[in-house]
Amino acid sequence: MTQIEFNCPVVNQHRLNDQFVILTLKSAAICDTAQPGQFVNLSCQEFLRRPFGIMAIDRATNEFQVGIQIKGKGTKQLAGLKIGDIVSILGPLGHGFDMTGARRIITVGGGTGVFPLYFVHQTAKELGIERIAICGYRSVEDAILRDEFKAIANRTVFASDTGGLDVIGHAGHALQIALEQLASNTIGSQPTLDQSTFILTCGPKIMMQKVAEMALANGLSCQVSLEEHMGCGIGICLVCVCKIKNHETAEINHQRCCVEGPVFAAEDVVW
Amino acid sequence: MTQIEFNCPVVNQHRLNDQFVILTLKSAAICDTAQPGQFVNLSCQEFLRRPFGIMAIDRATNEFQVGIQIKGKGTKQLAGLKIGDIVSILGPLGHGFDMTGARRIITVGGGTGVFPLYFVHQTAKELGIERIAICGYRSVEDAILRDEFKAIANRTVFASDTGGLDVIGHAGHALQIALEQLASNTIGSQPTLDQSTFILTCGPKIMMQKVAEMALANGLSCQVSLEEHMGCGIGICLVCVCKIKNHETAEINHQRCCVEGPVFAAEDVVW
Amino acid sequence: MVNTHVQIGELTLKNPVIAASGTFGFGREMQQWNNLSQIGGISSKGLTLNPRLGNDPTRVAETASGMLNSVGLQNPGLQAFIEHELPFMLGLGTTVIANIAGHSLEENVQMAMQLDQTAVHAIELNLSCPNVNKGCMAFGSSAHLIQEVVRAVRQSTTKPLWVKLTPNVTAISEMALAAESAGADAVCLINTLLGMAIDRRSRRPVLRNNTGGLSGPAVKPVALRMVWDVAKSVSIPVIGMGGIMTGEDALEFMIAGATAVQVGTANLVKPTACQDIINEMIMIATAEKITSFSQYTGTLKTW
Amino acid sequence: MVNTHVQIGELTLKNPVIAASGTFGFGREMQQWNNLSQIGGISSKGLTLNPRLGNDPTRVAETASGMLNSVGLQNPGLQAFIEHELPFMLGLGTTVIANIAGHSLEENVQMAMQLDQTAVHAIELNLSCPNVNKGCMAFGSSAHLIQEVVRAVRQSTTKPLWVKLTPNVTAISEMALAAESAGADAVCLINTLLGMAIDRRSRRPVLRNNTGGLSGPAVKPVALRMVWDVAKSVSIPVIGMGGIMTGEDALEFMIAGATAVQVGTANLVKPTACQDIINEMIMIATAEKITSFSQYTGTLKTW
Ligand SMILES: Cc1cc2nc3c(=O)[nH]c(=O)nc-3n(C[C@H](O)[C@H](O)[C@H](O)COP(=O)(O)OP(=O)(O)OC[C@H]3O[C@@H](n4cnc5c(N)ncnc54)[C@H](O)[C@@H]3O)c2cc1C
Ligand SMILES: Cc1cc2nc3c(=O)[nH]c(=O)nc-3n(C[C@H](O)[C@H](O)[C@H](O)COP(=O)(O)OP(=O)(O)OC[C@H]3O[C@@H](n4cnc5c(N)ncnc54)[C@H](O)[C@@H]3O)c2cc1C
Ligand SMILES: Cc1cc2nc3c(=O)[nH]c(=O)nc-3n(C[C@H](O)[C@H](O)[C@H](O)COP(=O)(O)O)c2cc1C
Ligand SMILES: Cc1cc2nc3c(=O)[nH]c(=O)nc-3n(C[C@H](O)[C@H](O)[C@H](O)COP(=O)(O)O)c2cc1C
Ligand code: FES
Ligand code: FES
Repeated sequence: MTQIEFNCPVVNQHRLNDQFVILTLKSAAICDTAQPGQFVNLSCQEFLRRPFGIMAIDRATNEFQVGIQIKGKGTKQLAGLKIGDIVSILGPLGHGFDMTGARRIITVGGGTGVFPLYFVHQTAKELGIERIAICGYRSVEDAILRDEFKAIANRTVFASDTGGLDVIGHAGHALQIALEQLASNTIGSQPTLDQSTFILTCGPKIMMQKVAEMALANGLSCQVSLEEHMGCGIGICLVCVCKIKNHETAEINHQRCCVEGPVFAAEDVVW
Repeated sequence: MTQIEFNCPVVNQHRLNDQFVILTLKSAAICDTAQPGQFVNLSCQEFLRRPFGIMAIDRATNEFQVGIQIKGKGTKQLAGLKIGDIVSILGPLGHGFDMTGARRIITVGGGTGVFPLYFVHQTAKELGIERIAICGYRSVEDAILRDEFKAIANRTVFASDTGGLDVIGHAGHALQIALEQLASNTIGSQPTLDQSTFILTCGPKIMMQKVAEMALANGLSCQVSLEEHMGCGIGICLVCVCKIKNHETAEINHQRCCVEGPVFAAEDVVW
Repeated sequence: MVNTHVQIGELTLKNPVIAASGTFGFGREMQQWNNLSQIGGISSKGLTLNPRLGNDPTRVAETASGMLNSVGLQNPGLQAFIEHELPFMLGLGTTVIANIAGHSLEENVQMAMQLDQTAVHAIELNLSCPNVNKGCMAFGSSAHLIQEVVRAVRQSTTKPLWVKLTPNVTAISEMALAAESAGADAVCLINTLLGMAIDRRSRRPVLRNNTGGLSGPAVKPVALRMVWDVAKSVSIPVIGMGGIMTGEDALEFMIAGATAVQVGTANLVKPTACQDIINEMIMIATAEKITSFSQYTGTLKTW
Repeated sequence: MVNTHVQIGELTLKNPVIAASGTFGFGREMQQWNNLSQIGGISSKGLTLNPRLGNDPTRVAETASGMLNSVGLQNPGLQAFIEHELPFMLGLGTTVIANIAGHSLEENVQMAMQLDQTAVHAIELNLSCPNVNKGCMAFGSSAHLIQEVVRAVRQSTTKPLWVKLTPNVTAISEMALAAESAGADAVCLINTLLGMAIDRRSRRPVLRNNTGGLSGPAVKPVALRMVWDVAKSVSIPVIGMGGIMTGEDALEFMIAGATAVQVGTANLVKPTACQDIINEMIMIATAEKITSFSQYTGTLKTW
């Protein structure tokens, strides 16, 4: 019996712009065990908790961060938290990204999907894995965390639907270009584009599906972080299911986004 | 069409002890028209508003006060408000005390009933009416607003169920003694105990009933401030009714505590 | 400019937001907060032939995101309504609906006949009050009884006749069909859900009447489902209510199939609710480039 | 020391707080948050004879003080339950209840017969799931069908048989009486209220199944009223639920007439809810100098 509900103090609230806020919270227990791709379930004044991917952890200070996009009532309340406020949190929850055997990762993030991918880079850096970050945004105004990714990744590509960044178009488009360059060995330190290059993606479903197809077409391992509306976040209510294929039996199952996910192997996902 | 919902800032929060808090709020509109015995309906995080008698107003600063006893969720939230917080308020509401023709008032308050009676003294002082304040408490610890009443009333009597104040027993008991003294002309500046002495009471029902009986037995005019659970506070939902007798027709009617009340003539109340 | 008008049978409402019975008095107190000529209509407090004191207090209990009430149809009686309240209401410049809640078929018929002689715009036959012993919800729980009483009332007046249904039934669409087949011009739903609150310390029901009617946002999901269900079943207009607090809520009811909505409990906590809701609906419709509110009705795309 | 035990027919529960079906999995995930040997019982996720995928997502919609779910009985099937989950559950040191929700009388009978051969402590016959097309709530809305299916299941097992009722009916006490007369050892209520949530922008139901079951504090007043109503009517124990979040809530249900309670949605937002509720109940009972929880049952003093 391990108690994993925590009352965490807000130690910082940083507003990136009118849509995005980064909360810094303190919890040794969460920092101790969190893996990239895992999430926390935060209480607000609404009835249900709200799930957010862990964006970064700092084991020295026992602080961790979540990036929040203001969507409805709950995110508005959370974005309005002030330093010193206490938040009830369950976490770390779920099944994160697996980087075992990776020599290079390419993260492909879209929208709020870039937040949890930052934690992937933090961890990959510690593990000495080469890191390419591809981030897609709707516009330059939405293009959050660019400095942070530039500082942590070996290489970054920022795409914007409306131009003004490295690539015009969506993140999948940017991935295509990056893969071509990698294949022709014009970028990256690793010689080849082989099974040791992992594609890790989080963002809009349609983007992740494109990314997954591209990765699989290139024979690369790909993991996707799915999003589903949740009740409990801890596996007991079965509302958060994703359609996942069992490749041995060819059966399609409903797996829980909050326990078996949110990260799944791309080839198992029934889009 | 007069708009009487106000978003009032909290300008002070003063905790008397673990049970009682005095909130000071700012609203010119409320201070302009409030009469003693009227109330305000405050929003909290619960579904319904919470009614509180107006305790004092300061026309110079446009600030008014309510005294709050912490009972359940709503009063706990309101007691926890901080300076600068904004509260949605409807008011002033209801029908207050009528002091027309009074040369002397005797207020008899019990528990939170002493709060709105303070406003009665404020007004009576402005009107040059002699003021006797009788306040009943459960214990010395509960004996709030004593300094305030001493400063504003011509004479005060504090009663405590458990002793330690002027009189042991309830406020009705204290009133009995005061009436005897007044009748024998040993206290008070007015010569006689006649119709121009008004008894104004607010507090537990059983206390008010005793006070009313005593007043009527002594041929004195008596007004009581009733309390009922409210929905709207503005007369539209009919949930807050009190049983009131029409002395002409001898009919018993349901009158709205929030509009026809909370102050009623004691002789009309069906206890 | 959005065309805000909606059509309930022969009656045109200037907009789809009606103040619900029992939560707006007879409009008098609400003048302070609203320009009443700008709301779609007002349904009177539930009326009986003779004056009624209603139930003893306590008559209200707060619940999670809602409230229970056990008013029990306190009202001055039909005659006093017609003499003292109706003329005032008719002067407000909005549609006036008389909500009647007789304890018997005969009482409802008699009231309808008397109202037929007045200038009231519509009659809302309340077969759904949970707070009285006789009539009302007892009628409203049986398709057969609904048919009987609606047919009788239908024959006693040429006024538009709306029938207000209780949610405390197994199949509300059957009740709506019964009302329709007996000649109702519209059905209104939902009235309150029968509920109870208990004071743990005293081991007493909070309400002196033991039970009461639940309203407010807590019931909205049930109300929406019933409005959708009924709107699929009947071809007369549906007037939807239950927990509407915002313009968004109101539009959800219209999308589910309501031609108009009623706003009840919201008035209690926010006296400007009706006007605020209309304004928000206009804002949304404008943003969505909708030219007429009626375009929302029944546009739910189910899966 | 409060005696926390309560008696449901022949079965003694170590305390009256049971984890409600569908909100506790098969207990596995909840070990992290609770000492499961200290809760009164666990009702399994609703079981069918064959594995079921349940409905497509989105399966949850938040509502005011509550939520809608449309899981649709996703479960591994009875055989897998008996092989893989039941042994685990029986090892937890708490009372284990198998919640069965067959789509036909025959399926329920067959499941009861198979469970009869296991060490499960009780069967909860779910005649109230609103999220499947066949069986379940369709049975639960008719006293006649309830009687039929309960009688058949009763004859196929000697296990304690609890019947779980739907609130989506006109007269729930008639349903309870039907279950009692057919041999139920207890009735459990309420299951969820049928509701709907709409996304105004897309004009789509939030739930892929269009409708779902409403649970949480929003429904508590309705649940309390029904528990009170049923407890007055039947002489078998009533197991009450619907919106219980605190020990106070649980005691209100017992005062209304429940012998035990179930805690559902609360587990989702507070995984320690069951234990917290038991602890709070013990605190209150101690303060009130109550020596046995069972002394609360049915002590409501109505007006
Ligand atoms: C595993 C996971 C990780 C996530 N990580 C992040 C993150 O790092 N940063 C971020 O900004 N957002 C993240 N989200 C999405 C975030 O949870 C929702 O935006 C948020 O719950 C919306 O709440 P609201 O009250 O503002 O919106 P409302 O629309 O008012 O919420 C109503 C209900 O729907 C649910 N809901 C609404 N949108 C979503 C959604 N996209 N996914 C799941 N539930 C939803 C809410 O939780 C709530 O129960 C994540 C979601 C999941 C499932
Ligand atoms: C006209 C009037 C004037 C009042 N003036 C004061 C005052 O000056 N100071 C003060 O401390 N209290 C006053 N009260 C009582 C105060 O309104 C209640 O104590 C308060 O509403 C309790 O809210 P709660 O959420 O803490 O309690 P809860 O018990 O959780 O409230 C639940 C519900 O019951 C209602 N309720 C509970 N107790 C009362 C009560 N005694 N009267 C009316 N409704 C109640 C609440 O408003 C709420 O709707 C007054 C009441 C009325 C009617
Ligand atoms: C205090 C109160 C009194 C009510 N009185 C009546 C009534 O007299 N007649 C009636 O048909 N409905 C009455 N209702 C029901 C409302 O008109 C409405 O159907 C119900 O409250 C649901 O809508 P809401 O959630 O917006 O309040 C009353 C509701 C409340 C809260
Ligand atoms: C996500 C979810 C799944 C549920 N699944 C079942 C089920 O499989 N079988 C059943 O009998 N009840 C099921 N229920 C109903 C609950 O057991 C309970 O009757 C209902 O939610 C009311 O209690 P509550 O308000 O405490 O949740 C489910 C409820 C929820 C919220
Ligand atoms: S959210 Fe409850 S099982 Fe995933
Ligand atoms: S509280 Fe609504 S009429 Fe008095």
